[in-house]
Amino acid sequence: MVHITINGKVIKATEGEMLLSVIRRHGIEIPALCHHEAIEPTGNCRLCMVEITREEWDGWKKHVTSCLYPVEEGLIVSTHTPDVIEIRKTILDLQLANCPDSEVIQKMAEEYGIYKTSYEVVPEGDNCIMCYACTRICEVLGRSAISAVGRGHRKEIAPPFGAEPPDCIGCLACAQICPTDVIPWTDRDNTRTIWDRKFELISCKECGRQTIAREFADYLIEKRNIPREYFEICDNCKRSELARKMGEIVARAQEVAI
Amino acid sequence: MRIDSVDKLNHWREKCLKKRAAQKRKVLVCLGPGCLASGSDEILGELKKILSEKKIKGVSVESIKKTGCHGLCARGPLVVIEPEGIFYSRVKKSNVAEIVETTLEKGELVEKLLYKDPSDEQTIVDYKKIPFYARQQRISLRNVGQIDPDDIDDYIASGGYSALARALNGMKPQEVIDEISRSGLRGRGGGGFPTGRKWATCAGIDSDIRYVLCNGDEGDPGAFMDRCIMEGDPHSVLEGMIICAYAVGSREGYIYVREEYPLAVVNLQKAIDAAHERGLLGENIMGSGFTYDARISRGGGAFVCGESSALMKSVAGEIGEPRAKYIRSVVRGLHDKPTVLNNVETFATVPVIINKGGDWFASIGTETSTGTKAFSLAGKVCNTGLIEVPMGISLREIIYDIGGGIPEGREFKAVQTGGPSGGCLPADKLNLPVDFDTLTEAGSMMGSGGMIVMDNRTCMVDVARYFLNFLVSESCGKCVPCREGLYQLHGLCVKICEGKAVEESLALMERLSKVIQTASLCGLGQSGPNPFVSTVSYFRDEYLAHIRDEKCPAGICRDLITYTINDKCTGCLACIEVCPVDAITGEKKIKHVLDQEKCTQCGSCYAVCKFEAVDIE
Amino acid sequence: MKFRFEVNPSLCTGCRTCELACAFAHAQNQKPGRSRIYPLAYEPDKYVPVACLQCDDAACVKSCMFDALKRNEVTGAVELDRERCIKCMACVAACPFGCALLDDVQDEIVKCDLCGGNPACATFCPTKALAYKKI
Amino acid sequence: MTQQDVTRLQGIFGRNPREPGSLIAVLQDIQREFHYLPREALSETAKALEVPLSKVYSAATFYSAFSLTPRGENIIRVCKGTACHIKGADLLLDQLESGLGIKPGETTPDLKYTIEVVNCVGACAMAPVMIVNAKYHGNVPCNRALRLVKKA
Repeated sequence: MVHITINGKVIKATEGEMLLSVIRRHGIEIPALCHHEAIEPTGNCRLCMVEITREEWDGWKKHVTSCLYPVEEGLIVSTHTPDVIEIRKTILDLQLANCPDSEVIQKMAEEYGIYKTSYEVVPEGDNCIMCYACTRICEVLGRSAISAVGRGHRKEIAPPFGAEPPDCIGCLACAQICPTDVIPWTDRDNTRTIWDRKFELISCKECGRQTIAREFADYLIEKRNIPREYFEICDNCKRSELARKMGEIVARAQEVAI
Repeated sequence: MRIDSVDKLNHWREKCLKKRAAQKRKVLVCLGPGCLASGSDEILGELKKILSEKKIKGVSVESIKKTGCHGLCARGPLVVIEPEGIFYSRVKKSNVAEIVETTLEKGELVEKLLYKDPSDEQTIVDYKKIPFYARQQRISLRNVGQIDPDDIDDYIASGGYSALARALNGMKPQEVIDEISRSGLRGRGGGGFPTGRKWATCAGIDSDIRYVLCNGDEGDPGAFMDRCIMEGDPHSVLEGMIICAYAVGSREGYIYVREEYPLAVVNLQKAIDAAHERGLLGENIMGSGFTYDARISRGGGAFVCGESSALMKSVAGEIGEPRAKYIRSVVRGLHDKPTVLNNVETFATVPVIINKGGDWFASIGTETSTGTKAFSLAGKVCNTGLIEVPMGISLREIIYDIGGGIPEGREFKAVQTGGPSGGCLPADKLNLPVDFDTLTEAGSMMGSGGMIVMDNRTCMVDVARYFLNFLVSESCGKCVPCREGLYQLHGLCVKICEGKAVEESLALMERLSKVIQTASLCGLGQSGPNPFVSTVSYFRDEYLAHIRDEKCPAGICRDLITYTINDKCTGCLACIEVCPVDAITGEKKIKHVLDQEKCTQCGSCYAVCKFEAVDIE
Repeated sequence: MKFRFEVNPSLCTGCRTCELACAFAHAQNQKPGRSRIYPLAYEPDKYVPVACLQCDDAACVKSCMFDALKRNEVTGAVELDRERCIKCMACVAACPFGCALLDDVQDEIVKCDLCGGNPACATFCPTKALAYKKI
Repeated sequence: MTQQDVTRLQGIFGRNPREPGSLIAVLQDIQREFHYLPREALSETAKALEVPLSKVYSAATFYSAFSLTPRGENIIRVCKGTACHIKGADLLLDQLESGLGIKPGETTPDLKYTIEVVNCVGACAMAPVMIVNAKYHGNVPCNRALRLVKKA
């Protein structure tokens, strides 16, 4: 257990915890775009920056990304100093130039009083903010089907050679985690399309409703040793099936009683 | 021959020295990057050919020594004849036979190849008396340009590996660290972190594995000191690394060499192999029981890999994206193990400190920046080349006394130090002493040691644009302030160069710079705005001239200038030949005509005109 | 595990109180949430309450690649960590009883969490068809 | 890929430890042998080192030493270090671009020439510097640039 001061209040935290979770747990709102509990923090978006100092630093301060900074005994944290707000404002301003059409960015920027970017809108931009959430979640999944490609300002997230990613299993984790909803995908009939690759969706044997991609199920079956038949029926029909079975038990019990 | 004790090393050195003394004269041919670019490989070939055919007493093919950079690249190709130190400059292939006949056979001088001091036209024979060399003090560069980098015995004969012998026999690891700490040596890669403290931290961490890495990713454009050391004296780097490994308790490490330096890779590999063969690297070094091995890791051409965490990722086979270093790489470095990373020049300095003592080193330079520092002097300065000077020397001494001032009598405008992380200092800063802290205070930084001199034909806005452009493509692209911030800063800078900016842009750029500096993840972004920040603070008028008057005072920014041909034109056709867009027409001996519609203001005509017939407005 | 959730289907009258109780127990923004318990008719007018059985070797836990589903050792419930969930639907597809599902109104995965050790459904079940018992 | 290419590739895999850490070294060897990184070679690398293909591709596009398209017989590298920049490296590029009809990073359709821009080759004292294949040329006046290329 360590003690830190956040905005003047002394707070207890567990060793190894990152500042961001402690700050948020205490109801202080800090924006972040690249943070997600399911993935390791990397500090790409820089929005969660806070100012830190210590008693013995004698007034010296520094700015750190709270998602990556572990709590330390005696740390003094300020989450909304003018400098910190200036950083967040500038970053949101830059992001707004990068993806002016993103509602998520627009909303966040508005909260910091920015309605129009001060900069030139990036030509041919999309709503990708390079947070790497998609590549990181794909790596956690054990596939790494997509990655950051190139370097510098031209960097983009793409599958190898910009072609259908051979390691993709159509799980949609990348599209689901994307904070700006920029990864396109469609489910049509029993076909899912993502990263230009088509995947067969499992159709429920009972009702025909589509569930997850067959390759995703195969991966789970192999990796996590789950019986194949679990995936053949949709959750609705599985519940009905359970109800039917329970009904049979009830009926049998009543028969016995009679 | 395996050297398995200190005695054996001493015996071997005696033997090497005797062999050396058998040659009456040595002919040193510089194969440094500068001389190579002037064709010194052809001189070497010619010399070998002539000496293998001729019989001269006391001189043979064995007398030829190909060396690394000798220093005064501007006068290359250089041939130096020892022991007299006869300095022949701008040697052509056709001069070689004359040098052999006159100097090697008859012992006379080839007057026309000797150095003439531009100030008084005096001829200077011995290079050590040329002001360029006389003002220097060489420690890290002690052997560069003097020894054959491919010959480990030449290094040993010059006292090489004696510091390692001293450390391994009779010094405890802690004593080595203490000696380095006492020397006050600070990292020569740019950061200036105290080397002794870094080693002590690494040694103090409980770990089964520790790494010692050498940063040979000299990415700053305009710097080539490390290249010259790796190519010209690779064993000094190795010796420094082994001493460090002994001090911190490391058994393996890497030398990370940038992609653009293929010769450095070749020479370092030869050095590693030779040191292995001599028993100076690998298992049981010099019979002491200590083991350390170093391998080369080649970079892939990414400036950001000079940053420690990116470099370590690159060594581990990943893309060089830095990580946030709230835990420093000396604690958690390569493969998450404690790692010492020092640059080439730092390691090359270490053996001298061990031999001569930390106090000796600390007596050179200033109190907080001890010792000497190597610089590469380039740009608009007469004596471009490689130098090493005591810390605390003034910029003026470097540029005027050693560098010989600005060519063509032009006016000094600025000196750029520290590469893309540094800044440009104007004329009124010329008297500043060169040390880590003073340069940082002045808004630039020491950096790895690139020093580029600029004259009044250099546009400072263009220089800022150049560095920002460099950084936009070299940013790893991971964090927003660096990737998007520098991109926008560059865009705004381009607008100024095009005369399309408004005055408010400067304030926006300054605000943005501040955020990029504080919010970026690694050093590349944090120092990225420096070239803009320093130029706008020292050369604001030049920025305003671009914005308000839409003029580029230096005549560089293409959108703000026009070229015209005046009456001095003799009709020589040179500009017509060179114009990439065929905007110039005319006939021989008749004044040429420039079509403004077609002209792209590239300035090629201006560059080739020998009659000052092209004007810039 | 100190407690067990027990279902006695023969006592169920299909009154749907459990469903209401669950929805209110998982209220969000003052609106009743999606129920995690589903009284289903196996014959006209004959109901059984279908809810998560908190399986020992739970397929939902195994199917989650992001460790968002974890067993609460005190209550015995398999709980969903919403912060870690990315709605990949693996658990929904894997549960053999269909007891993890997507609430498309709130856009989140829902499953029974035994209300943190005091299941509302059992508390309010008038016929005691549902019970949460100490073992 | 021809059988010969496969053999060359196997040779490269044989020279490097078969582990993810060898990725950059393997790519460098492929670049040196093939003068670019053929697509199939990257797929084979992924399999041989057990690295996801996306990471191989990521590295291949991150480092500027690698090229994904075949390069010309003659590689012309123009240094754009600071010293070269202020001494007119752009003029050399203007000459080369108009003379060869290609931009930096491109290769002539006959696969004879590729122009590359290098950040700094460390021969700043002789700026502007141009490297034609392996040969360094210092202090290159702009009207000599094309001649040096044609001579190669």
